Amino acid sequence: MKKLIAMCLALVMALSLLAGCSSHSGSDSDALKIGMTGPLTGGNAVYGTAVQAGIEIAVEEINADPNNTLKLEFQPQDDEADGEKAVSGYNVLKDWGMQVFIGTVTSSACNAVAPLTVEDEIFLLTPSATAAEVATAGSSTFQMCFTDPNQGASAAEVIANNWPEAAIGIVYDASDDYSSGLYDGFKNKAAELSLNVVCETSFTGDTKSDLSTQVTMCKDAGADLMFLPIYYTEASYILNYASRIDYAPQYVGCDGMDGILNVEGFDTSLAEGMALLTPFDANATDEATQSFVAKYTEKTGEVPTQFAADAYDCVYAVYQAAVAAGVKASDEPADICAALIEQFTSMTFDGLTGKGMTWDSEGMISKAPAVVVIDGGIYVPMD
Amino acid sequence: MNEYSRKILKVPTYTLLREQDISKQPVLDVRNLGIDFGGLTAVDSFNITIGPTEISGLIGPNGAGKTTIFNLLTGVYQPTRGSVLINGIDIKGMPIHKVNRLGIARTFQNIRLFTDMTVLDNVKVGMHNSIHCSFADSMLRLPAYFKSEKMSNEKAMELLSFMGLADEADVKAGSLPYGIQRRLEIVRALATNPSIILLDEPAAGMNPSETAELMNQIRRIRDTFHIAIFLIEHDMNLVMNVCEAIAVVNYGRIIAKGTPEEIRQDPAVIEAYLGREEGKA
Amino acid sequence: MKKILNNKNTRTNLITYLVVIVAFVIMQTLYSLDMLSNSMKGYLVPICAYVSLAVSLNLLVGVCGELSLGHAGFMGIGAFSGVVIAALLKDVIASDVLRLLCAMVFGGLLAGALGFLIGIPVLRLRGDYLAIVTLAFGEIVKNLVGNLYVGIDSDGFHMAISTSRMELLEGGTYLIAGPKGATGVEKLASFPMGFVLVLLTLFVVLNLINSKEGRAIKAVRDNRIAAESVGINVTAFRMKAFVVSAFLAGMAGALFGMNYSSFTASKFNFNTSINILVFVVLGGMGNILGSVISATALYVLPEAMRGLEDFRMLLYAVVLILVMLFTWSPKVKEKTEVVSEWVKGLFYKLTGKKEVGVNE
Amino acid sequence: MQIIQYLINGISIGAVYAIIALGYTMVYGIAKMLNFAHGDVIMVGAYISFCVTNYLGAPAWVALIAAMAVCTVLGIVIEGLAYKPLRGTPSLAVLITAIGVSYFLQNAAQLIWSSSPKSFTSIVTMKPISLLDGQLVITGEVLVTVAVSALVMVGLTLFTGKTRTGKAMRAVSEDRDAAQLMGINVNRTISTTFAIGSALAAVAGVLLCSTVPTLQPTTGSMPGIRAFTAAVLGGIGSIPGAMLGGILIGIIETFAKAYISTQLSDAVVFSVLIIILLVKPAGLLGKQVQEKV
Repeated sequence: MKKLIAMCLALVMALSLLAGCSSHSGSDSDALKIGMTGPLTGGNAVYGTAVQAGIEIAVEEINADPNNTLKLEFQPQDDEADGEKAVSGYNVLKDWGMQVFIGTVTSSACNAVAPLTVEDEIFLLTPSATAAEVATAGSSTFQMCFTDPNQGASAAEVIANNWPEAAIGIVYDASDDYSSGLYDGFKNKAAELSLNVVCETSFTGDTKSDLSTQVTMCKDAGADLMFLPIYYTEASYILNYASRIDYAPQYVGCDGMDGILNVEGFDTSLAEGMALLTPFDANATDEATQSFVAKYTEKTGEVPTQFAADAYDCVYAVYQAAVAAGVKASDEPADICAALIEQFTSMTFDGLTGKGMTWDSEGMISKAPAVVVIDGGIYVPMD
Repeated sequence: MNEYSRKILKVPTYTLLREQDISKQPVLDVRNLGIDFGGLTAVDSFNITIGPTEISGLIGPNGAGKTTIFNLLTGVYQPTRGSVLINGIDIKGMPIHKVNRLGIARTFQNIRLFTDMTVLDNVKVGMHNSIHCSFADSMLRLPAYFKSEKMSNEKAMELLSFMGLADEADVKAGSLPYGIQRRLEIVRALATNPSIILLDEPAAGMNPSETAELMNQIRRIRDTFHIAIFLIEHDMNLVMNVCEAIAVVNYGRIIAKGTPEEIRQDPAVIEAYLGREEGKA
Repeated sequence: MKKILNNKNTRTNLITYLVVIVAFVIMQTLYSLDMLSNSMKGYLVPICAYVSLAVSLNLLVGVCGELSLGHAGFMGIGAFSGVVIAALLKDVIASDVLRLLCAMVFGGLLAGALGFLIGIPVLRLRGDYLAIVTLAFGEIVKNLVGNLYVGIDSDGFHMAISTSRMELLEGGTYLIAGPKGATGVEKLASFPMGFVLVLLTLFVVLNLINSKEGRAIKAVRDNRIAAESVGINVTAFRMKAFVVSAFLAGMAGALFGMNYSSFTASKFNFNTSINILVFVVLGGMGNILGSVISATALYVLPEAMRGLEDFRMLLYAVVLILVMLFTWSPKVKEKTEVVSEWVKGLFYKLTGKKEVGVNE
Repeated sequence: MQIIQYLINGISIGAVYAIIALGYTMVYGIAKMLNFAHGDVIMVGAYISFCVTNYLGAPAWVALIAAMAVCTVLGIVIEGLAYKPLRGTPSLAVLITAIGVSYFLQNAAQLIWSSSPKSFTSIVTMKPISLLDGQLVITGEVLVTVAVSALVMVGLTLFTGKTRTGKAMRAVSEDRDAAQLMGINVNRTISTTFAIGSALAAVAGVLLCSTVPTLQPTTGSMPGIRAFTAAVLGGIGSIPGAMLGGILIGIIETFAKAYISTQLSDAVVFSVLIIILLVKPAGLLGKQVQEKV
C-alpha cells in the first residue's frame, strides 16, 4: 500500500510538472513560433545541441535587427534521436503553438514526425535529416541538407574524377540510415562509374566502440582509398587506429565528417589530405561565416559544424520566405505552411552552406556540394 | 568428512513390514540404495520396506545421512546405486514432481513454505494435481474453474481444520510462528494425496506441549487417511512413542532395525547413538 | 456478492479493473470534448502499450520471480511482424480495427512462439544467468531485425538479411528496410484499441495469477524444491509464464509500432527493456495495479520534466534513485514520515526553482 | 597472417573487457549485485584522465592516479548513498538503483563535459611493433592492456587469497551472515570492494580510451554490457573467469566481424554466450552451487 501511495505521489508530481510546463510556455502571439526536436541528451546529443545552438544564434540575430517586422520565438525539445520521443516532443511543441518546425535532427526520428507535420499542415524544414523519405513524406517537408543517395553519388563522382584508379575500401554504419543511405547511393554510382571497390565493411551502433577489425580488413584488401560515409565521431577513431598500424590511405568523407578537426584532443595531422564533401567551412573568410563562428564559439565554447550551420540557414530561409510571403505571427500554421511551400519552391536562398540554393517540389535541396581537402588543419577547396 | 568413509560392519537387513501387512504391496520399497558425493560414500546399502499405514522412524546422529536418504527417496538426488520403488514403481530417472505423483510427499528440515502466499494457497498448491480445471477454463473463467476452486477451497479448509490451522487460512505463510509452519508443511504434503509422507524433524523447535499434540496428530493422520508415515526425528520420546518400527543409521548405513523395544535394547545402537542421546534428553 | 467482495484477491482485481476503466472513460471523454492537449493525446497509446508491457513483465519478474532483461525484444518482434501483417492484409481486410487486431494477434503469436523457442534453453538456467540470456536474446533480436529487409512488389513478398540486400521490382515498397526500420507505417493504433489491449492483458494476467496455474507459478518463485516436491512441473509452469508474457509483449509491441509512422530496431534495445523493468519494480513486484500506475507515472514523468531541459534526465535519475530508496530501504521506511515531507519539500523546490535551474 | 592480426585485435579489445569484467565480478561476488553503473564509472575515469592530461598538462601516470583517486571516492560515495541503504532488500531493487546511478552519471557527465566527443590521447607512448613487413602490427596499447589485465587478475587473486581484507571479502561472499558472526565488518568489506572495483574501473577507463580513443558520456555503456557478458561467460564471481571471458568475447567478436559479418557480430557473440551457458550453466569457470535441501 505504501508503494501505491508513493507511486500516486510520483504521478501527481509528474502531472503537476506537466501543468507547470504548459503555464510556463504561455504564448504571446507577436512572434512566429519555431519549434525543433533533436537529441539533446544521450549518445547523439552532440548533433542535437549543435542544431539548437545554430537556431538560437539565428533567432537572436533576427530579433535584434531593428528593421525586422517579424519577430521569432524558438523552443527546442529533446528526442534522444528516437521516433517515439520525437513525436512526444513534437506534440509538446504543437501545444505551445508552434507555427514552423525546424527538425528533426536525425533521420529516423524525422521519418516518424514528418507524416504528422503533413497531416497537421505544419511546415517542416529539417537541417540535417538526410533520408530521402523525409522530403517525399509530403509537399510541406523540406530539407536543408543533401539527401543521402545524392550525396553518396556525388562522393563517387569526386573519387572517379580525382582517384580513378584507387582501390576503394568502405566502412559505413549499417545501423544508421544516414550512413547506409550514403553507402547505397555511393555503391550504385560506383558501379555505374566502374570504380574499383575492394572492401565493403560496416559496423553497428552497438559495435562502434571497436573498429579495428574493419580497418584491418580494408588494409588487408589492399585498399589505398577509404571512403567513410560516417560521422566524425567514429571517423576519428578509424584515423587514429589506422595510423597506429601504419596504414595511411587517402580518406574521403561526406558532410558528417565535418567537425573532425574540432574534436578535442584529436591529432588533426592524422586528417591531413582527407577530402570531404561539406557545405560548410568554419574557416571560410566571408563575413557571414566569421560572425557566425564567433558567436557560436562564444555561446558554446566549440567550433560550429555543418549541423549548426545548416540549422542557422534553416532559420534564415524560413525568415526570408515568411517575409517575402508577408506572413504575420498571428497567422494559422496551415496558412503559413501554404505560403512557405509556395516561396520555397520558387525562391533562391544564399546562406552559410551554399549560394543560390533552390528546392524542388519534393522538398529536396539543390546546392552545389563543396569538395574540400584538409590542408594544414583547415579546409581548402579542391581543384 | 571421514565419517562417510569409515567402514561399518554389515548389518543384516530385514523388513520393517508388520506381519499383518505382508500380503499387501509395500508403499515404499528401497533396495540396496547408495549415493556417493565426489568419492565420498554418503549413503550405502540402504534397504527398507514400508507397508501401508505403517508409522516408522529413521534416527541417527547428526550427519548420519538421514536427510540425504529422504532426498534420495523423493528424487531430489539421483542414487549412485540401488533402487527406490514407490507403490511398486521404480523412480529411477524421474524428476521430483513425477516422483511425488507416485504417492510420496514430504516436509523439509529447514522449512520450505511458499512464504509470500497465504496458508490456504499453500495447501491449494499442494492439491495442484487433483484440481481438474484446464488452462482455458481458468483463463476464460468457465464454470469448471469456479467449480474446481470451490471444491479445492473446501477440501483445503477441511485439511487445515484437521491440523487446527483453519483460523490462519488467510495469513501469509511466512509470518506464522515456527511450530505452525511445521504443521502447515504437513498439511501441504497431505494435500498431494500421498500414500506415504516423509516428515523431516517435524518436532524441531516445538515445545513439549506442541510435541505432544504433534504426536497425536501423526497418529490421527495415519488413522484418518490410511497412509504410511516415515519420519526423521531427534526427539526420542516422540519416536519411541509414535513409531511402530525404527531404523537407525550411522555413517550412511543402517546399523539396526526393529520395534522401539528392540532398538532400545540393541547394543550397537546404544553404543553408537542412544547412549549419548539419552544423556541429553 | 458480499462473499466475493470479502475475498481480498477478488477485491484487488476489481479495483484494478475499475481504475483502468475509470481512467479510460475520463480520458476518452476529455478526448472527445477536445479538452486534451496534443501532447496528452500523443501519450495515450504509448502509455497503453507500456502498461501492457509492464503488466506482462510483472507476470515474469514479480509473479514468476525470473529476471528478464530482454522484454523489448518481444515487443520489437511484435511491432515489426505486426506492421508487416497489417500491410499484407491491406487489400484483404478493409476495416482498420480488424486489421490492427489481426496484426496484434499475429505479433503476439510470433513473439509467443519465439518465447517458447528461446524458453527451451533459457529456462534451464536460473537467476542472474537467466537474466543475461534474456539480455542476449534481446540484443540478437535487435541486431537481426536491424539488418532485415522485408518488401512487397508485384512478384509478392520478399525477405532478406542485409548481407544479400534484395532488389525490389519497380513499384515495390519496403516494409522493413534494415537500419531505416519500418517506414511508411499506417497509423492504425488508437486509444480505444490500447484500452482493449490493457483490459485483455489484465484479464489474462489476473486470471492466470488467481488460478491453479498462477498458484503453481508463485509456488515455484517462493520455493522451487518445495514446489517440485508437491508435484508441480516447474519447467512447464515457468514456460507457461514465459510464453504468455512474450505473447502479451508482442501484442503491445504491435500496438506501439502501429502508433508511429516509422520506427527502428534500435528502439527495442536494452534501455527499453530496462525501462519496462523499472516500471515493474517501482510498481511493486507481483502488484498488477502498481505496474499500471507506475508505467503511467514514469512514462509521463520525463515528458513532464521537459521544461527542465538539460537537467531533465539527470533529475529523472535522481527521482528514480530516491523512489527506490523511499520504497525499499528498511531504514528509510522507518522514517517514512520524514522522507515524505522531504520529498514534498523537494517537489516544491523543483517546481518553484525550475527557471533558476535552467539559467544556471 | 590475417588471422593472427585479427587474433591480436581480439585480444586487445578483449583485455579491456577483461579489466572491466574483473570489476563487475568482484562487486557481484561480494555484494551479490549487478552494478550496471560500473560502465559509467569507467567513463568518469576516462574523463578525469583526459582532463588532467589535456587541461593541466600532467604526465600520463599522474592522470591515471588522479582518475583512480576520483573513481575510488566516487565508488564509495555511490555505494554509501545509493546501495548501502538497500542492503538486505531483493537484488532487483539494487539493480534498478544502479540503473538510476548509471543514468545520473551519464547525464551529469554530459552537463559537465558536453556531449561533443573528445579524442583521448593514448597513455601508451610505445611505438607499434611491426612484423613481417608490416603485415602484422602489434600496437603498444595491446601489450600494455594485456599486461595490465593479467597483472590485475594475479593481483586480485593474491589479494583475495592472502590478505586479511581479501579473506574477509571471500568470507562475505560465501556467507554474509556467518561472516558477520565471525566478527567481520560486512558493511566495511563491501565498501572496500566498491572502492577497489571503482579504482579498477578508472584503470579500465584509461585503457579503454587508449585503445578506443573516442570519449563521450555514453562511452562506458556498451563496453560495460560487453564486459558484463564476459563476466557471466567466464562464471560471474570468478576472477580468472572474468579474464578468460573478456578475452574470449573480444576474440569471438573480432572473428565474427572478420569472417562472418560485421553487421551481425553482435548476434554471433550473444548466440555463442547462450550456447556456452547451456553447456555450462554457471559459466566457464563458475562454481555450480547445489542448493542444499
